[in-house]
Order: sequence, then C-alpha cells, then structure tokens
Amino acid sequence: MPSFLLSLVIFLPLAGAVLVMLLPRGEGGQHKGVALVTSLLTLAASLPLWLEFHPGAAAGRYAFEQKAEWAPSLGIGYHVGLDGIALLLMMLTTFLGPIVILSSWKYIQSRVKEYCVALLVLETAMLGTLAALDLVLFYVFWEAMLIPMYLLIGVWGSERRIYAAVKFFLFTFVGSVLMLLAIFWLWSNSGPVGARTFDYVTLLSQGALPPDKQQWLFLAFALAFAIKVPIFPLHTWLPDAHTEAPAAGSILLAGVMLKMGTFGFIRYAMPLFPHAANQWAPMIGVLGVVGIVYGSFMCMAQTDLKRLIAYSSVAHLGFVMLGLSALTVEAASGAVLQMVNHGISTGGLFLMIGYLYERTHTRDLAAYGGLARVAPALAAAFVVITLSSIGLPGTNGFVGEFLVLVGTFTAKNLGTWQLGGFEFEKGIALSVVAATGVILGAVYMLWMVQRVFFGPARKAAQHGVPDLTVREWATVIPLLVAIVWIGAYPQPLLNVMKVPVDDFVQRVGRPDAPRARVLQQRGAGLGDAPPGGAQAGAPFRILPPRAPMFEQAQPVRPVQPDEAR
Amino acid sequence: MEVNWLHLVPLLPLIGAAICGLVGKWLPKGWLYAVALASVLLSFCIGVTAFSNLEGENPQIHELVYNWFAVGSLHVDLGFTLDRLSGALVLVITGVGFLIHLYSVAYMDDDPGYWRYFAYLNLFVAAMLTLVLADNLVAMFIGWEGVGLCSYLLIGFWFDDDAKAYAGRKAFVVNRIGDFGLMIGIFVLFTATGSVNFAQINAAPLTLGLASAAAALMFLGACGKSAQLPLYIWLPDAMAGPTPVSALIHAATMVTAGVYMIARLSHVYVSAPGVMAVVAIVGCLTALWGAVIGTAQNDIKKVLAYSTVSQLGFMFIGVGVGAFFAGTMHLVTHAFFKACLFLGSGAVIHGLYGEQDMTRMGGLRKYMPHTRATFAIATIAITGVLPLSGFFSKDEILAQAWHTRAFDFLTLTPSGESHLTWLGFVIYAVGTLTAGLTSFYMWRCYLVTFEGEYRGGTDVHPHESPWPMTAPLWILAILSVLALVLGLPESWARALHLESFNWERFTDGMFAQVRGGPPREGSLLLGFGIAWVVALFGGLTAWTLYKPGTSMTGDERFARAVPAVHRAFVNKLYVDEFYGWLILRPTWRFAKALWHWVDATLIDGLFVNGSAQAVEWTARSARRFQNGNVQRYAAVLAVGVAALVLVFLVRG
Amino acid sequence: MEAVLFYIFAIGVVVAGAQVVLRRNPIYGAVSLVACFFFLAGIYVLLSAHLIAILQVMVYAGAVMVLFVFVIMLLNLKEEELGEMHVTTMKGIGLAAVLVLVGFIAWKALTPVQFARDMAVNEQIHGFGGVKAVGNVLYRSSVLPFEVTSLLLLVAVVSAVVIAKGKI
Amino acid sequence: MMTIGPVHYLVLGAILFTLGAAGVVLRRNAVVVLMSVELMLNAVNLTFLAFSRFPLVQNAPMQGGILQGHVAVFFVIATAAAEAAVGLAIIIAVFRSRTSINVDEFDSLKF
Repeated sequence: MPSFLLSLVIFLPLAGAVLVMLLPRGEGGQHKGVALVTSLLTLAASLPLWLEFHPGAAAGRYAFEQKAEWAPSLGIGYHVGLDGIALLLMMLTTFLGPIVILSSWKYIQSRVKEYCVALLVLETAMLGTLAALDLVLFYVFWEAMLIPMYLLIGVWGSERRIYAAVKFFLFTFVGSVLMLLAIFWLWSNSGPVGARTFDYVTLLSQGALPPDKQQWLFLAFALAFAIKVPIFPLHTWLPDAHTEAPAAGSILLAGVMLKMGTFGFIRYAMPLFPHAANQWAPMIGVLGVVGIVYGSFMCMAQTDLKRLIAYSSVAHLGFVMLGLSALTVEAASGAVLQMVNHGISTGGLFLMIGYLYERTHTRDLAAYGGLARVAPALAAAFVVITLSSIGLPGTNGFVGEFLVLVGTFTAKNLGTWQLGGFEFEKGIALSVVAATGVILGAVYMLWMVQRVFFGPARKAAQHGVPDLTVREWATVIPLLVAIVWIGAYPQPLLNVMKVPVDDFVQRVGRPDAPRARVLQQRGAGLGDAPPGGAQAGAPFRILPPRAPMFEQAQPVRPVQPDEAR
Repeated sequence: MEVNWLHLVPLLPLIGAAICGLVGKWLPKGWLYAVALASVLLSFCIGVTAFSNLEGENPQIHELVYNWFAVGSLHVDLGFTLDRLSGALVLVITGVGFLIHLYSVAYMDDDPGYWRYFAYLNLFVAAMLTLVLADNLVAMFIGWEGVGLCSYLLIGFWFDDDAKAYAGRKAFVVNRIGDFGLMIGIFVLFTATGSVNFAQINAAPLTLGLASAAAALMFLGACGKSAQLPLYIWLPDAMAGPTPVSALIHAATMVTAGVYMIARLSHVYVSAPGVMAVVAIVGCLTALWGAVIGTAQNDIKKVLAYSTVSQLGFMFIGVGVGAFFAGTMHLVTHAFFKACLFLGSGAVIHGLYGEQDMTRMGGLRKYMPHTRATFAIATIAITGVLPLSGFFSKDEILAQAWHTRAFDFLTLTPSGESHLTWLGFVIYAVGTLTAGLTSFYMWRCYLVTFEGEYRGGTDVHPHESPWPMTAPLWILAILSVLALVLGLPESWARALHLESFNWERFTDGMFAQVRGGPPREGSLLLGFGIAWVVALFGGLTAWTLYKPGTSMTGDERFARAVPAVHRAFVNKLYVDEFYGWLILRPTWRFAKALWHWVDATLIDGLFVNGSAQAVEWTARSARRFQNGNVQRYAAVLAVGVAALVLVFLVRG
Repeated sequence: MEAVLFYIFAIGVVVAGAQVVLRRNPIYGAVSLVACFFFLAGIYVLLSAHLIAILQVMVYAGAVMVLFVFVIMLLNLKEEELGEMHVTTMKGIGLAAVLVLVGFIAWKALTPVQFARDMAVNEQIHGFGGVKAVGNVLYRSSVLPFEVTSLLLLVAVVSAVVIAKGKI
Repeated sequence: MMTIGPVHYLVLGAILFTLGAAGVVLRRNAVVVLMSVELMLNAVNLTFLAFSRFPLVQNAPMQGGILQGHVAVFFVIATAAAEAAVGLAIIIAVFRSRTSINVDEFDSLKF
C-alpha cells in the first residue's frame, strides 16, 4: 500500500481542477467531462482506503498516515491519516462527488468551467479537512471549503444568492476565527519555544489540559463547529444557503459540509478538551433536542421546498449532536452513522429537488401536486429517500436514529434534573423528547410528499413533467442502494468506527480515568501504516507537568557597541 | 430447533414485492399474478411445514439470519422464531393473504396500477411475517413499521385523490405516535434487561416500575397499530384504500399486531398489573365506542371498520384480563370472519361499480347469491346468534373478564382499601352490552345490503363476481365456521375428540400467568346463555327496524327520536373534529407562529440581521468623520497623539 | 558666549518660523524659511553637528528651498487665490492640544532626565559631528538604509517627473 | 540663562514643531503646508542632534553609538528632499486639474 495513497485521494480533485482551468473556455461538455472523470477516479482511488482499512487497529493510530515537513520551525507539518470516522465521511464525500457533478450536467449552463473548478476544489478541501492530522493543515482545508462554496452559492444560486452567500460566509467565518485563536493557544502551550507543534496526534497525546483552561478553548472550538453543524440558535444561515444554492451546492452542503461540524466535535472539540466537553455535554444534548423539535416545527411552517429540507437538516443533525453528547458507545456510533445517513438521505432529497426544479422552475409547495402521476419513477425514488429520512426501519435512517436514542436513553453520566419534586435522568428525558422528532419527521415529510406528488395535478405538473433520464437514474440508484444496504446491514460501518468511537467515549465520558487500556492496545500495530509515519505520532505516555505558557521566552541579549565595529 | 430456512417465509414475499415493484410494469399480467400469488403460496407451504414440525413441550423453530447490528452492549440480530403462536399467525397471514391476493387478481384487474398494488401487497405480507416471526423487539419493529408503510402506500393507493392520500398520511402519522411509545418501551426493556430478545425479556425479573413503564409505553404502540382509543381515528379513514387491502391489513392482520405484541410480551404485562387493567379498560371502552358509532354508519366499509375497532377492543379485553389465549384466539377467528365480511363488501362494491353507500343497496341476495351467503355466515359468526367461531372466542373473552382474578389485589387508593375485584365484572357487563350492539349493527348491515328491494340507480346492474373472488369468500366462510373448534369448551371438545384443536391447550405454556391466579370457576352455560340471548336480542332489534321491505326506516325512526344523538353517531361522535380543534390546528398554527416570530423575527431578524444592521449603522455614523479634509484629519491626529502621550506621561 | 549665540539663533529660528506660518504670501514664507534654516544651521553648530549644519545650508536652504520658490513662481497665484488662515473649531482644538502637548513634554518629561556630561562624549569620539566621524558610523552601521535612501531619491525623482509632467 | 543644556534645545525644537504643526493644520495654501512640514522635520532634526550631543546614558547601546542621531538626521534630510520634490509635483499636478492649491477644496477622498 503506497503511503501517498491518501494524499493522492485528497489532491486528485485539485489536479482535476487545474486541468479544467487549463482547458479552453467554450461550449461542449469537456469541462464537465474532465470533472466527472476526476471525481470517478477519486472514488476509485478511495476504494482501496475502504478495502485495506483495518478496523481493529488500536485507538489513536491512524491508517494511511503520511507525514512531511511543512514549516518545521513553527511546528506545522503536513500530516494526514484516517481513523474509522474520517474514513466513513471520506467515502461519503468521494461517493457523492460524481453524483454531484452528474446532477448538474444539464442545469448549469453558464460559467461551466469555473463551476467545475469550484466543485473539484471543494472536494479536495473537504477530503483534506477529514484527513488532516495537523491543526494548521486542518484549518487551512477548513477555510478552503468556504471559498468554493461561497462562489457556488453566490454565482450559480437563485434570486437572493448574494445575501445567502455573504450570510453563509460571515456565519462560518466568525466561528472559525475563534477556533484559530484556540489553535494558537494550543500551539503556544505545546512545549518550549522551538519544540511547539500543531500536530493533532502529539497534542492529544500530551494529555488533558487543566480543566479551567479547557472551558474557553472548548467553547471557541465548539462555536466554530456548532455554526457549521448548525446547532439550534446558530442555524439561520442554513435555510438561506440551501434555498439559494444550486442543487449540487445543496447536496455537498448537506451531504458533507454540515458533517464537518459534527466531525469537528468528535475529532477535535470534545477529545482535546474532555473535561469541558463532559461538563457541557448535557447542554449540547439539550440544544440537539431543541434542534430536533424546533427544526421539525420549522419544517411544518415552510412553503419553500428546499427551505423545508434545510430545516429538516437542522432536525437530523440534532440527532447527531444528541448522540455525541450522550457519551455512550451506542449513541456515539449512532451519531456517526447518522452523519453518513444524513449525507445520503438529505443529499438525495436535495438531488431530487434539484431535478424537480430543473423541470418546473419553482420551489413553491403550493405550485406542486400530482407529480406522481406524470413522473412515477421520480416520485418512487423520492418517496424511498423520504422514508430513509424519517428513519423507517430497513432504511439507513432507522439504525442511526435508533442507536442515538437508545444510547441516550441508557446514558447515565449526564446527571439528573429536578422538576417539581421529581428527579429524572437527563438521558431519559432527552431521549424521550428527541423521540417525538420521529413523529414530527413523519408529519412534515409525508405532508411534503403529499403536497408535491399526490393529489390532483396542480400548476407545476399540468404541462407534464419528464420522468428521470438515464443520467439521473445513474445518480439516484447509488443512493437508493446505499440506503437499503446500510439499513439492512450496517455492521461493516459500525465495525469501522468502533475503535475511534470507543476511544472517544472513554476519553470524553470519563476524562479523569486512567487510560491504561489504551496504552496496552497501542502495542498492536497497524499493518499497512508506513513505518515513518506511524511511529512519528508519539504514543501515549505520561508526560511531566506542562510548562506554563510564555515562560520560555528567552531574555534578549543586549548588543554591545563594540560588536558594531 | 435451529434451522436455516425459516427466513424464506418472509423473504419469498419480499422477492415477490421486488419483482412486482421493479419490473412488474413491463411484465405480462399473468406472470405478475403468478409471481405475486406464488410467493405467498410458497411462503404458506413453508409455514405449514414448519408448523407441522412443532413438537413437544413449548416447541419452537429458530433461525438466526445474521447479526443486524451490534454496538456496545446492544446486540440486535435479525432472527426468526416460529412457535405455536407465531406459527398460527404465519398460517393466518399467508393463508388469508393468499386468498386475498387471489381475490385481488379479479378485483384490481382493471386498475392501471395493478403491478404497484401487488408489490405493496407482497411487501405487506413480508413485513407482517417479519413482525410475527421476529425473535426480538427491534426486528419486530421493522415489521411493525413496515406494515405501517404498506398501509400508508395502500390507503393512498389512488393518490390522485387528496382525501385518500391524506387518509394514508393520517394512518402513518397516528401509527408513528404509537411507534414513539413502542420505541421508548423498547428502550425501557433494554435498560431493564440488557437485551431486546423476547426470550431474555420474558425470562428476566422486572420491577413493578420498569415493567409498568415499559408495558404502558408499548401499549401506546399497540393503541396506534391496533386502533384503540384514543388513536383509533385512522382506521375508519383507512377504508379509502382498495377493499382487499381493508380485508387483509385493516381487519385480518396488521391491526391485530398490537394484540400479538402484548401476548408476546405477556411476561412484562403480568408484571405490571395496573397497566393490564388499563389495557382491559381501554379495550372495553374502544369496543363500546366502535360499536356505538358503527350503528349509525351508512358506508358499508365504515360499518365494518368500526366493527373492527370494536372487535379489536374485545381482543384487548382478553389480553388485558390476563386471558392471552382468549385474545389471540379471537384474533384468529376474527381474521377469518372479518376478512370474509370485508371481501364480501368488496364483492358488493365491485358488483355495484364502486358504490359504497348502503342506502343505495338492498336486495342484493338476488344478484349475488354467493356473496350474500358467505356474508351471512360471517355475520352469524361475528354476532354469535348461532355458536360459530366468533361466538366461542368472544364468549371466552367475556367469561374470562367476568371471572378474572388479575385485578384482585389492585387498589384504587394507596391506603389499600377498595380492591378492584369488581372491575372484571364491569368489563364483562360492558362487553356483553357491546356484543348486543355488535349483533344489532352487523345485522343491520346485512339486512340493509342484501335483503329487501334494490334501491340503487337504474343504470347500475348488480352482478355476481368471478370465481377468484367468490372462492376466497367461501373458503373464509368455511374457515369461520370451522374455527369454532378452537374455542369449544374443553369438556365439549373432549367429548367430540377435538381437544387437540383447542386453542387454550394449544397455547398452553406460551403465556405468563397473572399474579392473581387462574380465573374463578363460573358456570359455562350461564355465560353462553347470556351471550346468546344478548346476541339474539340485538339481531331481533335489527330485524324489527330494518326487516325486508322497510328499507332504511330504522335510521329515520332513530333520527326522529333523538336527532342530536343520531347526528353525533353519524358524525362519528365528532372525534376527528375534536382532534383537529385540540391538536392539529394548534400544532400547525404553533409551527407557523414559531417560525414567524422566533425564527424569522427573533433569531434571524434581531440577532443575525440585527447585528449586521448595527454594524452598518455604526459605519454609517462613523463615516461622517471622513469628510475628506486632510487638515481636519491632521488636527484629530494631533488630539489623539496628545491624549495618548498625556495618558502615558500621567501614568508614568 | 554659547548662551548668547544660542538665544540669537533661537529667536531667529522662532521668528522666521512664525513668519513662514503667518505670512499670507508664500514667497515671503519661503524666504523666511530659508532664514529659519540658516539660524537652525547655527544651532546645529552649537550642537557640534558640523556636517549636518553644512548639509542643512546646502540641501535645505539651497536645493529644497529653490524648488519651493520655483514652484511658487510657477504657480503664480493671484492675490485672491492665495488663501487665508482658516481657523475652525477642530483646528483650534488641535492647535491647543499640540501646545498642551509641547508644554507638558517640556515640563513633565524632561525635568527628571539625567543627561550625561558632554565632556565625556567629546572625549570619547574624536571629531564629534565631523564628516569623518559621521561618515564612519553611516557607512558602517547604516549602509543598507543609505543605499535604500538612494533608491528613494531615485524614485522621488522619477515620480516627481511623472506626476508633474501629466502627459509623458 | 548661563549654561545652555539639552532642555533649551529641546524646548526650541518643541516650539518649532508646534509652529510647523500649526501651519499644517491652519494654512490652506498647499505650498505653505508643505513648508510647515519642513519646519516640523527640522524640529525633529534638532531634537535628534540635541540628544546626540547630550546622550541619556554614557554608552548608548545602539549600534554606531551616539552619532547615530546624526545619521538619522542625514536620512531625514534626504527623505525631506524627496518628500518636497514629490509633494511639489503633486501640487503642480493638482493645480493643473483643479486650478487651485487650496487644501480645503481637496476633499474628494471621503466616504
């Protein structure tokens, strides 16, 4: 297994983007063709990642690790690697890549070249964000995601695209800046001058910071990720961005980009600051549940199709956040699975709505109706994806939701609430309230399905709507297969994520517990990791107490006048 | 006994559904019918084989198909168990299911969506088989929601009609409310026992609190699926679907899933006697409620729908008083005669080109003798004027309710006074009253439909249905007669050498025993006598009001006597309107208000765009200083420098 | 002697500087400025900055001021175009602030400062302020700024031509 | 009155700086403004030289010792020359287009 495989997957889309840039501007499908081939190649290159991944590797070890110097004097390195969670999301990204490009084959007719470049750059940025093991590298990729998405919304969006794009950018940027400050703090605290590092693995292995220091750092990280997720009061950029973005932008936004927020929580915000995360977990859980219920109610009030789905994302990601906050293996696994599921089902919904919009040029629910009669295949595919979205057993949505809810229900370490003389477990309360989201999900989703597809033919369907074409089928079928496959047999995915999820739960769930078990496990090797890379990540060890910040600043030696002569 | 072929039972219909749904549109009709029917028939044959393999004390056949998912302490397998209860239900589902498939071949022949219909129907059979065969709660939940999905799809089968699509949606959403309870119940049981398998759950000791919580929550699920108060409202609307669907899903199989689930979890329920009382009371009230509304309905399918609600109430009385065998027995017999009734009504509707209003029927015995005969047999079975299957199974429930000791140690007050020993008898009394009402409305339905003179339009020429429709009718009619052997009192059965068919003996050891002990001894013949007299009284009342030649005069007399009550009955006691006023409209209005005021105005308006506007306003004010006059800039700069130097000098 | 010379030069500097600011016609201002620079050169000599004093006379009073006078002549403004003192509130405040600042520096900042004895300085560096001493420092420690200055002057020459020429 | 110390020179520099600043702020004629800037620069030069002559410490840690002040003045003069050249060129260019050298009227660089 070549050590550069992961980097190859990350940068293949970028290479494709460069190639597209070099192509002459003009009509014809050459730009889309190159983009499609690139994304297919990326998918093909990422398959060995999936096949060769060894799920039994010990916690804290990363597969396909590659390490190179970038700015060694500042402790910045090019360090990439995958754990099970990142691998799943990576596969999701490469899986959605060709679908996204195919989906906009016909719809995008202006500035095709730039469009393809933006999509490919976005793919590289997303893959890099997932694979990065260096905080600066992570941050660079993280911010690099913004630019192509900003352009996708702002250039190829619909009427209020500028407003939506600026809103999206400002929202996500505000959080990221605070995160950058926190990253710098971590760096300055990571050792004496000259030995400081941005390396995630090293930082993690240095052990937890003092709990009082963790608070602000956690909040800075959490804000950046919470905006991206988005968690309840920070969500209002999402409906606007989704509504105005072109279908491909919406798919990537919902399918992958929102997951960067939850991925950030499970990879960075919570394990790096376990005490603070543990302390804030009930709050996150409450916000997740509020997101579920509130998002569902928002959906019920919408008249715009895409806006409705956007709000349903808020509800679905509420499940993910609830699962992360419960700090049980079941719930965290469910949360990770739900990230993948949401990418598939909500991505699929946006895909289908994109096709609807191409045909009818309206997103207004009132204009729709009776589409199932004129476009039965489209309706059938849409209904299947909807069912996955509302978590029908047998589809992927169920397993994720069920695990999150059952894991939260059994969570014991969230503490209890007092209410009117009754004392009850927070986990149980959160789980029960969250489960009402299952009802509300059925309410709004099926309402939407009925408005769009059932009933007599209304304005949008009156002049006939062509059914799915072969190209469109090619994008829908993989999604349908994934829905059924994950629903029927989710265990491979759960196996892959088992080690990092266990580690996450142990690290955050009991931040003060000794981590001896992991110490022993670290001896178990990861067969295919390159020797240089794997060893470079320092193993866990008990470090001496950390030096306080700024102490190492050396006194400046005065220059003698004689020296000048 | 571990086997490796049990999964074929649900898998075959699933394959059938896949074939019908994916390529059915392009298949020749005959092939499609062959696939759809053969899959269910094969499934039935495997079921019979498996059933005949059941031997010995509390036998079961088990298959672990694969590990569905396992995370942490949660292990969920896709496993199937066939024991006497689930085995019998498999036979009912595949058997009745096959008959209804056969019937549908004729019934749906003209519909352009026939391939879709058979795909859904096969999918339903697969889901229902998963439900009854599953060896754990989560796998059962697949079937549980799967049948709900098929119900949704089939009720809204003619989706061009907004009302029908709405009815399907209503069914799904109301079921989801129940599923919410079921899911939380599963969590409680998992927390309490560390497993979701029926075997472990039924073996684990449960505290009263946990058992009560789990039982109550799962009963909410049963209420949704089995159309009990207060969640029964979807079932009458579900009649919007094709009639065979009503027969299979909304009468014979799916709606009884709640009863099956409670019987399956009998151990949990007997550990929670308070919840059992609630189950019995809810069942009793639902039985009465459905029967009362059923008396005033003129849509033939609505009558049968409310009858189903009412009969399901009887089943819940059975499981609620601890007579799980009686509840499940009624489940089986009800499947036969109610399916027969629904199919009969379907034949009538088919013969009248879609007419469902009983006021425009009448005298159909001339035109459709087979339908009339089977309908009459099934009516006799359900009303119990002659001791057919329904008589015995229903009477068994009522007798068990009368003599039960399940509530003997329950108290109303914490002080321990006032034991609920009288509850069983109250339930018996109300149940008997309901039985009388049942007899009344069913005979009214029969008389108005088949007797007297034809009242429909002259352009409609009623005709008998083809054999694929009449054959299932006859088979079901015969079954609803023969099923009486299940419920024969033991002494009679022994006398007739039929004791091996006795349901109570057959399911002996399957269910947990209530804490109060076995029911008190009571006089068998007294119960039978009362039941017979009541049934006869109901039937005779119907006869006097609706006897041939009087047309619908009974309704008119009723309406004249108590117009307000009649109007309320006709309008289904205004329950839908009440829910609309209490829940639906406030919810949607709340959503709109929440969106408008909180999301759009407060969060997005005040915080998000508000902060943007604050920045803009600040910038707008600040730019007044930038008037372009360099000298002023210099002056301000000087002031600033002076101030800074001053500050530094003063502070040292 | 030093004190007498200082006061003569100082008064000259202040009076000529005030003329620059107060005279309405810029040509008078320019001439006053030349005078001011000469007096300043005298002050510089008192400070032992001989090289700088000479540069002051040559570069400032000579070259730069000639440029000013040329420009004033070139523009050849009429009486009404000359412009008047334009005192606004803001400018008044600014001026007052500058005065306060200066007074404060003089009073507060300088009183506690202990200056080294100048004798020691003179002993330490031979030829203090002369061409040789200054040049020594300039070419040893400030070569790069020196070279950059040449570049700056080049840029200034080119930009002055480009800006003033209008059309090239 | 008798010994002329550093403070005398510094006060003179301050007065000169103030005069220059007043000219920059108050005069409208751009040429006079430029000349006032020259005054301010010279005030700074004076201060540099004063501190060079009367250093605060015996061995100034700065490279080049106390004569660094002279070097700074050298650069200031060079810079002032460049500034005067460019500034006057700008005045000529502005006068050509606006037929005025009144700085009050040059306020298009705003908002």
